[in-house]
Amino acid sequence: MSTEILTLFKIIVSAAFVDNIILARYIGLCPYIGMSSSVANSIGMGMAVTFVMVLASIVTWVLWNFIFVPLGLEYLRIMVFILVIATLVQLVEILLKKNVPNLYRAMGIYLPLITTNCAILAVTFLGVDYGYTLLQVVVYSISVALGFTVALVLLAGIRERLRLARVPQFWQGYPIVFVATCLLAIAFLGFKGLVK
Amino acid sequence: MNILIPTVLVGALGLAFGLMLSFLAKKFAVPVNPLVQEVERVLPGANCGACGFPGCSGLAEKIASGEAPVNACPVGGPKVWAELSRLLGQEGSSWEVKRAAVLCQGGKGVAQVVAEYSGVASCKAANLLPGSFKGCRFGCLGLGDCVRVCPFSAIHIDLESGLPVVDWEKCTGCGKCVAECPRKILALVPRKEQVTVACVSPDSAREVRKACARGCIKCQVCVRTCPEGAITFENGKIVISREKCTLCGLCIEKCPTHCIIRVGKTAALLEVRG
Amino acid sequence: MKNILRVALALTVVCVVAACALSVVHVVTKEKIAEEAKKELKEALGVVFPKAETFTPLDLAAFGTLPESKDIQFLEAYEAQSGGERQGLVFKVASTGYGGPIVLLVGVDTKEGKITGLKVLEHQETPGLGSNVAEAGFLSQFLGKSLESPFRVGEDVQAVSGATISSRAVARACAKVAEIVRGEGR
Amino acid sequence: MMREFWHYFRNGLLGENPVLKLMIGLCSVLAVSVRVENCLGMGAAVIFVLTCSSLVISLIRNFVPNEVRIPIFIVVISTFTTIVDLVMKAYLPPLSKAMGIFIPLIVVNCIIMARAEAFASRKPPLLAVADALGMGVGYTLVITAIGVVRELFGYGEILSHPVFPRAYQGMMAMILPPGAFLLIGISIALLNWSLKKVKP
Repeated sequence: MSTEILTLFKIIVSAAFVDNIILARYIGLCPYIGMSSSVANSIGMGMAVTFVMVLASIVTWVLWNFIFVPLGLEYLRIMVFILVIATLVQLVEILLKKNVPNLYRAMGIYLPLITTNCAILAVTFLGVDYGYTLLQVVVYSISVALGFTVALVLLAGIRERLRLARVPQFWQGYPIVFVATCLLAIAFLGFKGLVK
Repeated sequence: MNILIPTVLVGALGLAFGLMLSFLAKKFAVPVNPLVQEVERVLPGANCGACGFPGCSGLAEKIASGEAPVNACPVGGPKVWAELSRLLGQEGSSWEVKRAAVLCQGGKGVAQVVAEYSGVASCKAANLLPGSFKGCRFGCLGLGDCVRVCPFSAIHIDLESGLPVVDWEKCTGCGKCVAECPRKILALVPRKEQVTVACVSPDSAREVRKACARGCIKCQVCVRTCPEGAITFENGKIVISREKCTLCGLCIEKCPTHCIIRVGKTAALLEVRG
Repeated sequence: MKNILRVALALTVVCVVAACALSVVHVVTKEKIAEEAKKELKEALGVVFPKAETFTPLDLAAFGTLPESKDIQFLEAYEAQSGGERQGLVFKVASTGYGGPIVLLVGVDTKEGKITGLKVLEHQETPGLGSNVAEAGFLSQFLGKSLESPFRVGEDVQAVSGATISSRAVARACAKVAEIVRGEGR
Repeated sequence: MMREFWHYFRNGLLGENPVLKLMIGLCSVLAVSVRVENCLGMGAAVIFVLTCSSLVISLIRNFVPNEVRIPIFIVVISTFTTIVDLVMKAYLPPLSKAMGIFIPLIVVNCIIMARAEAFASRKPPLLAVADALGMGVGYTLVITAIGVVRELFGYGEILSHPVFPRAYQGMMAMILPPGAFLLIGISIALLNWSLKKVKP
């Protein structure tokens, strides 16, 4: 039992910090740059990503292990997984709009952005690649989403501060954001070697 | 066989997902006001956010429901507003066109400077320092946050006075500068000639006198002078009623600190120095 | 209702066509992919055991209880043969380095009791530092080493500068393989 | 028609370069651009997927019901991505290994989905192909330029051929994530600067 918990803990730390999906793996950069202009936005996006990521990895894990691996259809993985994600996103959008309009208003505008968020697809792939159990996949996807949100909120905080700063003309806008990301990535390099 | 199984399987998945999506889309359909879509079509679609709503679709929703005025989109300008008011059946109703005005005259040589400031050249940053570098806690810092935020380059800092000047020809009344100013010195006013108090300080006469030569000292001479009774003193502030004011200019003459000014008189430029 | 069916059918048709196309491509490329994988393995095995001509996979269970720990894992074993005669063994081992497991092949000449070669197949070490353990410069010092050597970084193995942990992982893999082969010999 | 074709092609190349101007498709740019070889492979893969899926989507655009628009587009895109994945595995195994998970991730490369939504689903096939080619080539140019700088300074090599003397110690910063972020920031700043220089 205790080793199981230890494994889960390891998954959390490595997924959220050591192998941070944005800063160490360069996955999910588009929403990272696009949605980090304010802390409030970034939290909304983080919530939406977490929600879809967990759902998607559960569904794809089940499909994968009970249908596609037994039938030897591994090569259909890309198509099926992305189809599941696209459908899921749309379903979530429809259901939220009707049943929980408040939540829809809070994260609805981010949902369409999620279909093409490579982080989600990457997590479903990595989840089955690593051969995790269902519980581990759930924990893994939550921690990746946590790492994503942390990176997003950190950058949003920096960008809010950056507005006070005088930035050289040609560095205004995206260039300075990438420099900030570079410094964040250096900081996250410090986590490397934490999990053995 | 190699081709049949995957084809059937993925086909079945596609069918299931397709049924699910279209069924749920119908079952849980939220009636969308067709007006919203029409409004959105009229709006510029730049999603710039100058209106303060989440994108053009967000604004379209608010305009259609009447929560936002038809002229809420500053970028679209009168053409879009007219189109929208026609759409909403509000034709002929007059919306107020607004412009930004600077309500402070405490520029160089007018307001007291208590310290030399050499920090980050931004009003927001300077305002974080207790008391800042000016004697008046409410006056313009002149570091130009409004200039930088203006999407239409309608504001510049006047070199002589060190205060921002709004060009009413370029200004669209989007209100970004009003939101940006940490001291709330900028305000949106109707685009027409008017008389207004160019000082937002609520301080007492002695404090104001010490800090600035053009501050309102609440002497209420203007209240007594106005032949129309358009000027009142409410909650420690001078209020000039635009309806009653006849723009006679008596108050401007009588004001001992010259803090009442005429706005929008010549070429729509705000005369900051009265 | 009609509309629902129409929508669902549209998606189904696209899915069916897509799946059809994919399975055709899959059938065409399947053999080639398997062949490439086999060729790659053969090449890698050839590098760690140049003398042998054929390699046959062995069951790991044949080696009794393997030293299973969180730092090291035995994945596969092959028998290296030349002229139908057993020359040595090749092990595929995963040894934990700095960024994750370093998967490498270790070739052992069982007749002379020597390491015949090493090859790193996969690793996630820091590029520019730890990644150097996959280079010939580091790996060549293991060549021809006796199985009785201690395989300890700092004693008989020179670590890659700035990558002690990665170097240790490789040395550890060799030490464990040597241990097993010695145990088998007795 | 030909005139329009070139117009849209050039648009993707310069005016609306997907990476530097529109800020989409960044993930693969940063992840793959360690070696020029990988960049060229990735560029070719993206051009293929983008062009083929734009063509198909443009052809079927009138039959696609709105409710399942996105699933259908994404199935089309993923089909071509899987084809690239399988073909690369079969005929270029080392390249496929070097790019790892980023080949499957082409499917969610925002460039492709964005172009499908914004362009291919509204325009006739020829123009859709023009746009796709322009965007694809624009993407490849940027990624290769970044790849050249990273490989040159990171390893002292170009296409795995040594350029600098052997004593050259690679700059680790260029290979690691921070360097990639810094480099793309510098490229955008340079682009801003050059655009200002050309037309003040």
